[in-house]
Amino acid sequence: MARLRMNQAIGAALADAMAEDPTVVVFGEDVAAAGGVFKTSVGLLERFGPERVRDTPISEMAIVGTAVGAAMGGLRPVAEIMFADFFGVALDQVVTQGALVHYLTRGAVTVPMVIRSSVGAGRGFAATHSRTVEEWFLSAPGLKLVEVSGARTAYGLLRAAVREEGPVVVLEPRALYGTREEFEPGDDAVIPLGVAEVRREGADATVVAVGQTVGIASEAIERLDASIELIDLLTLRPWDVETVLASVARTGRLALVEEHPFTGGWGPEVASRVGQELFGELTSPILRITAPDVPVPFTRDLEFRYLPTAEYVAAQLGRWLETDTLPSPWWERIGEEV
Amino acid sequence: MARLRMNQAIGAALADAMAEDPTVVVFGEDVAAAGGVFKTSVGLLERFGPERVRDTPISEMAIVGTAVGAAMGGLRPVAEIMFADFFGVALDQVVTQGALVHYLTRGAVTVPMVIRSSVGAGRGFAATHSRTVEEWFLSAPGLKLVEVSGARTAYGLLRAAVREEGPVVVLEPRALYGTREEFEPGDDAVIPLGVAEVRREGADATVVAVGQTVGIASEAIERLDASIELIDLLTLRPWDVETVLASVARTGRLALVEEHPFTGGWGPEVASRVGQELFGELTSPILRITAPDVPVPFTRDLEFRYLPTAEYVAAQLGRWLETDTLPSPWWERIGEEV
Amino acid sequence: MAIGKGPEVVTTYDAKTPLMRREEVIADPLARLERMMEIRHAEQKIRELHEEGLAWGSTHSCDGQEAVAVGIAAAVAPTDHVVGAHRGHGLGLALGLTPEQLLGETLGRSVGAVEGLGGSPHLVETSVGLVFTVTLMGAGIPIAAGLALAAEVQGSGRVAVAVFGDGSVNIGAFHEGLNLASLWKLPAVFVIENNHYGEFSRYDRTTAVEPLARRAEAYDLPWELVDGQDVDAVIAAVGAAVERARVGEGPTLLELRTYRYFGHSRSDRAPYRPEGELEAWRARDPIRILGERLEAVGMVDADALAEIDERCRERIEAAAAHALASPVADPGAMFRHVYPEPNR
Amino acid sequence: MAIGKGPEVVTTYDAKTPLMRREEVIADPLARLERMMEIRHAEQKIRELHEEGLAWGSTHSCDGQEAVAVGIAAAVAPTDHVVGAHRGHGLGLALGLTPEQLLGETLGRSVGAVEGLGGSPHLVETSVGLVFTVTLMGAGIPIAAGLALAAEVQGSGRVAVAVFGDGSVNIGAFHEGLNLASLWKLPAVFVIENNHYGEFSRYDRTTAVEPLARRAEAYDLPWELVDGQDVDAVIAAVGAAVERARVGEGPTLLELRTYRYFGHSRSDRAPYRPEGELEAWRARDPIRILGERLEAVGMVDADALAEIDERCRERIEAAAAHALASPVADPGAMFRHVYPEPNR
Ligand SMILES: Cc1ncc(C[n+]2csc(CCOP(=O)(O)OP(=O)(O)O)c2C)c(N)n1
Ligand SMILES: Cc1ncc(C[n+]2csc(CCOP(=O)(O)OP(=O)(O)O)c2C)c(N)n1
Ligand SMILES: [Mg+2]
Ligand SMILES: [Mg+2]
Repeated sequence: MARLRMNQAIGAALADAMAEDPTVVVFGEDVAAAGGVFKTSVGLLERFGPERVRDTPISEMAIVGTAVGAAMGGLRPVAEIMFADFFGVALDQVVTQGALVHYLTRGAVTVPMVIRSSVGAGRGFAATHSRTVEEWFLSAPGLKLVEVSGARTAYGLLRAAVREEGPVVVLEPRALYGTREEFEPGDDAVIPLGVAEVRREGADATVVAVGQTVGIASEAIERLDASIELIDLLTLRPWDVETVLASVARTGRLALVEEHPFTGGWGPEVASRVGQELFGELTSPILRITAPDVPVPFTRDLEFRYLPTAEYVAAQLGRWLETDTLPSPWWERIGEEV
Repeated sequence: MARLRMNQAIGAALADAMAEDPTVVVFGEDVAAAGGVFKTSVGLLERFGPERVRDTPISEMAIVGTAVGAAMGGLRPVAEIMFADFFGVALDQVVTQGALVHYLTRGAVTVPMVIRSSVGAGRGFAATHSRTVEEWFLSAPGLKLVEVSGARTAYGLLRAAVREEGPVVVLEPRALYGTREEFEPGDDAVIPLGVAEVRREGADATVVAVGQTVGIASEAIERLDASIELIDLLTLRPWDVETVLASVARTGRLALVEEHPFTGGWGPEVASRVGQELFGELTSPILRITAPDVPVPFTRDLEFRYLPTAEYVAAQLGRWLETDTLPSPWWERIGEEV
Repeated sequence: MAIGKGPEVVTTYDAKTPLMRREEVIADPLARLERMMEIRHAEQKIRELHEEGLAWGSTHSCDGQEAVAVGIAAAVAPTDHVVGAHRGHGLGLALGLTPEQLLGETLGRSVGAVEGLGGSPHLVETSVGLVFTVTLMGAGIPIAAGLALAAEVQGSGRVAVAVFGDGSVNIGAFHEGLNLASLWKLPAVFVIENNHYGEFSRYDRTTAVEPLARRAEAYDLPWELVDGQDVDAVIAAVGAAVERARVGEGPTLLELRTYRYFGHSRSDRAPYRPEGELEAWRARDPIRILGERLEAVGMVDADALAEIDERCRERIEAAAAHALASPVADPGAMFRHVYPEPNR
Repeated sequence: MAIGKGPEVVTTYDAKTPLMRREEVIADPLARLERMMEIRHAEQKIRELHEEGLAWGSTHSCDGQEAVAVGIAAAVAPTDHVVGAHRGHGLGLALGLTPEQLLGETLGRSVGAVEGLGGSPHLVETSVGLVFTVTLMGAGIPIAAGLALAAEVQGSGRVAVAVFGDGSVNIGAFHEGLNLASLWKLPAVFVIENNHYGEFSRYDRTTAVEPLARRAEAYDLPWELVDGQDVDAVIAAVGAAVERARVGEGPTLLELRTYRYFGHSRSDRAPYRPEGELEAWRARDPIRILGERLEAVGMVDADALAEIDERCRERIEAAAAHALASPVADPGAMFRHVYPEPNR
C-alpha cells in the first residue's frame, strides 16, 4: 500500500501508463523539467526522456491541438492545461475538433487523448483561476469527462482515461493535490469510466458529490445523525444514471453538493434527470447545495464562504431532512443568523 | 408596421442603436463592406462610416477582446461572432475577461458590449457550425445571455442589449434569418432583458421554448386539442423564473422544447429549478423534448430528424398529456414505428 | 496506429481505389492534367446540383485553384498525413478521393466520404493520408503539428501537411501551432493557399504583412512564395519542404498564390472583386498552363485534351448519377461513431 | 465615459492621491528612484507577510524589474490607459497606486485596490489609467487594442498600453491583437517585459525567434529592444512609442530586457537558473544604476539614498500595518458589482 498525495498519485498514474504503453507522451506548460506547477509529473522527464515528456510554450490552443493530432497519428498524449479556466482559449480544439474527429471520419480515425486540468476554489487563486467549468464539456458529443476526488480516484481514473480510445478531459480539484490517501497503485486500481462510487451507504437520503465536495459532503454527513448514502459521481459525461437512480429510488431523497455556482454545472443535469425518472417517488424536493452565482472572491474568509463548507452542508442537509422542504441558501439570509 | 426578415430586423436595430448613441460601433468578419454573411448589417457602413463600422480579420479572440477594451474605454461595441461554435476560440474574452471586469474593478469600469452570434441547426452547416452552445455562457457571473426567436424579438432584445451597462451575448437562430414578422421598430419595440413572453395562454400545461423551438412548439401546440400555455424564455441568463413558475403553478405541467442535445443546455436548468420550487405540485413529470446527444448530422433528412420537428413535438406532447408519463424520445424507438 | 481504413467504397465505372488514383498523380504529368480537369468538372457539377435543388448546405468551390491541390498531392507521399480545410474538393480528389466519395458527401448520401454525415467540407480518406478536414480556420495547424509529433516520436518518416487559406493566418492557432512546430523541429509543412480572399475580404485588408509567408520569420522558419497556378512550381516547392521535413530539418511555411473563380460559397456573387481581376487570373488558368506545357513537349495535342476533358466530364456525371441513386444514411448513423469502441 | 472613479482610499501617513504620486514620477528623477525603492520594499514586505502566514494566495514579485514599471509610468500620461498583467505590483505602485491599495489587496482587506476581492494580481486604479490587470496570458493585448479603438473613435488623444511578459508572446491573443491593432493603426503600445522566464521556462526555450520583439515585423510594426534595467532608456523608448501612437502613426512593439530576482511565485526557488545568471543581473540592478547616475550628477549622495530607502521602508511598513488593521470585506461584497446598475 502506498500513502500518496494526490499530485503524487497522478504522477504515478502517468508513469505507470508510460511504462505500460510506449505511445503515451506527456506535454504541457512546465510539466517536464519542473515536473508541473502542481508537481503532478515529477520525475517523468528523467525516466522517459525528452521525446516523450515535453515542456510547451504558453499556447493552450497548440497544446490541445497538438494532442488531437498526436492522438490521430497513433500516440496517446496526456496534455496538461494548468488551470481549467484556460480552456477558454482552447475549447475549440477539445469539443469542436478532438471530440468530433471520430464521428466525422466515420470511425476511421481515433483520438485517444487525455487532457488533464486543475479546477476549483480554495487555494487563493481568485476569480480567473478558480472555476470548475464542467459545463463547457458536459454537452460535448464524443467527449468523456471525469472529475477526480482524491489520490486513489485520480490514479484510477487517469489510468482508465489513458486507455480510452476517445478523448477524455480529467478535472483535478487543485485544493486536493496535497491531500493523501492510502491505496495500492497498479492495474487493479484502475477505475472504469462511467461508474459512480457509493462512498457510504444509507437509507434516509442520497447525497451526490463531485471532486472536492465529496470530502466536504462526507465530513458533513458525519456530523449528522442520519443514515445518508454518499455517491461520488466521478464521471460527469456519461454520468452513472443507474447507480444514482437506484440509490434515490431506495432513499426517496436526493441532495447534491456542488462546487459550481447555483446556475449551471453538473447539478441541474442530475437533478433534472432524477426528477423526471423518479417523479412521484421522492419524499422531498431535490436539494442543491452550491456556491452562489458570483465570481470566486479572493480574500480567504470570502472564498471559504463562497465554497460550501462541511458545516454549511451539514446545516443545510439537517434542515432539509427535518422539514422536507428546501432551506434557503446562505446568501438569501445575509444579515440573519446563519 | 414593418414586415421584416429577422436579419433585416437586426440591421434595423443596429442602425437605430447607432443613430441613438454615437458611441455604438459595429465590427466583425465581413460585417461592413458586405453587410454580414447573413446580411444582418447591410447599409451600416454607408450610413455610419468606416470609423464605426469595421471589418475584422478572422480573429475571434481579437474581435471579442477588442470589444471588451472598446467598451471599457467608453464605446458600446456590438461585435459579431459569425457562428457561435467559434466562441470555442474566444470564450476566455467573453466569460473570463469581459464578464469579470466590473466585478474585479469594483464597479470602476463597465463593459457595455454586445456580442451577437448565430446558432443552431437546420441550414446544412453540419457538425462544427450548427450547435447552440448556450451552456458556455449560462453559468458566467457578470454576463447576460439572450436568444431571440424571430424578427420582433431580435429587434427588441438587441436594442435592449445595446443599452445594458454590462456585457450581453445575443444568440440568433440562423435558421430564422430569412423568416418575416410584422412589428413596429422603435423605442416601444425594445424588449427588456430578463423577462419571458407568454406567447399563448393555456390551462393544461406550460411549454417553455427558446429560439427556433418557439416556432416549432407553437406549430406543435396548434396541432393538439389541448389548452397549452407557451412561454418564450428570451433571456437565458438571468432567466425569468417568476413567469415560468407562475404559469406552471397554474397548469401543473411543464414541457421544455429544446434544440440542444438532451445533456446540458438551458433545459436541465429550468427543469431542475421548477422541480425544486413546485415540488409536489406537478401532475406529471417534466417533459424535455430535445435533440439527441450526437453531433449535428449533415444530410438533410438526418438534420431534420436531429432537430425536434413540430410533428415530433406534437406527438411527444400528446402522449405525455394523455398518459402523464414520459414518452421515450425517438432515438430510443429506432426500428419501431415513430 | 490509431488510423484505420476508411469506409469501403463502391465504384461504378472503374475500379480505381483512392491509392491508385493518387499514384497516378504522383507518377504522371498527364494524370495530373486529367485530375485538374476532373476537379473543374466536379465543381461545375456541384454548382449545378445546388441550382437544381438536389444538393443542400454550404459548399465551397475551388475552380482556379486546381494546381495547388494536384501539386500538393503529387509532392506528398500517400503515407504522409494531410489536414485540409473547408475548401477541400480539389485537394480531396487530388489526393485520391473518388468522385463518388466527393459527390456522395456533397449530396449527403451514404456513399459519400463520411457517409453524408459531414457534408461537402468533411472529406476524409485515410488510405491516402487525408486524415481530417478542419472547418474552423487555422485549427488544423496545431493538429498537423501533433501528427508530425507522432511521426517524430514513432520514427515513422511521415510528414504532416496542413493546408489552409490566406484568411487563416490571423487566428491564434496559426501562431501557436507554428511556434510549437518550429521549436520542436517537427516534420511538418504548412501551406497557405492564398486565393486572395477570406470570405469577402481581400487578404491585404486583413493581414498586416506582405507576403503572408513572411510570417515564418517570426518563428524562425524558412518560407517561400510560390506560383500556385503552375503545378510544377507547386510540386517543386512542396516537394522541397517535404524533403526538409523528412530529413529532420523542421517545418516550412509556403504561400501558394492562386485565385478562386467563383464566390466564397454558393450565394456569393463576389461583388467585391476589382474589375479585371478575375479575367487576369483566368488568363493564367492552371489547367491551360499545364496543358500548353504538355502540348509543347508533345505529350498531348488538342484532340487528346478534348478527349481527357470529356472523360472527366463523363466520370463526374457518372459519379453524380451514382451518388444520386444511392441511399441516405439511416437515422441510426448519427449515433454511430460518436464514441469509438473500447479496445481493451 | 464608462470608466468612473476607483474606490475612495483612506491613507494614513500622507495624503497623496494616486494621481499626485503619478505626477511625481513623471516629473522628477528622484521620485522615480524613490518609487523604485518603494517597490523593492513592498515586494520584500509581501514575502514576509506570506512567510508569517498573514497573506495567502498566489503572488508574483517583480524585484529587479522596477525600472520597467517606473519607466512606463513616467513615459505614459495618467490619462492614457494601461492594461497590466499578473506580475503587477511594481507597475501598480509606479502608476500611482498607493502602498495601502497594494498591501491591502494582497492581504485581502477592503482597503485594497479592489476591496480584497481580486487579490494581489488584480490591481486597478482608474484615476491614473490603470484600468485592468489581466491574468490570462496575452488576453490584455486585444483589450488594449479595444481601448485604443475607443480613443481613436472618440478622438480623445489617449494611448492604450499593454504590458505583458516574455511568456505571453506565444499565445493566440498576442497574434490576433497585434495584427488587428496594426491594420487599424490604433494608438497603442505593446510592451513585452522580458524577465527571461515564463514560470520555469527560459524564453528562448519557448519562443522560436530572437529577439522577441522581432515578431513585430510579422505585423508590419516598428519594434525596439530596450535595456529594461535603465529607467531612462525605458522612458525614452516607451515615450517615443507613445508619441508615435498619439500622432496617429500606429502601434509599436517594445521588448524591455529585465530579470526577476525571485521565483515565479511564492513557492518557486528557481532551481532552473543557470549558475551566475542571477548574480550577473544583480550587478545591473536598476535601482543602483539610477542611484549612481543621480549621484554622479550630484542629485543625491549616499546619505540621501539611505534616507530615501528608509522612508520607503517606513511607508511600506505603515501601509502593511494599516492594511492588517483593516477589515475584510463583508460576505455581501461578493454579490456587489457582479452586474452594473442599469443606467437608463
Ligand atoms: C475560426 C473561424 N472563424 C470564422 C470562420 C468562418 N469562415 C469560414 S470560411 C472563411 C474564410 C476563410 O478564408 P480563407 O482562409 O482564405 O480560405 P478560403 O475560403 O479562401 O479557401 C471564414 C471566415 C470559421 N470557419 N472559423
Ligand atoms: C493563458 C494562460 N496560460 C497559462 C497561465 C499560467 N501562467 C501564469 S503566469 C505564467 C507565466 C507567464 O510568463 P510571462 O508572460 O513571462 O510573465 P512573468 O510571469 O515572467 O511576469 C503562466 C504560464 C495563464 N495565466 N494564462
Ligand atoms: Mg482565401
Ligand atoms: Mg517572464
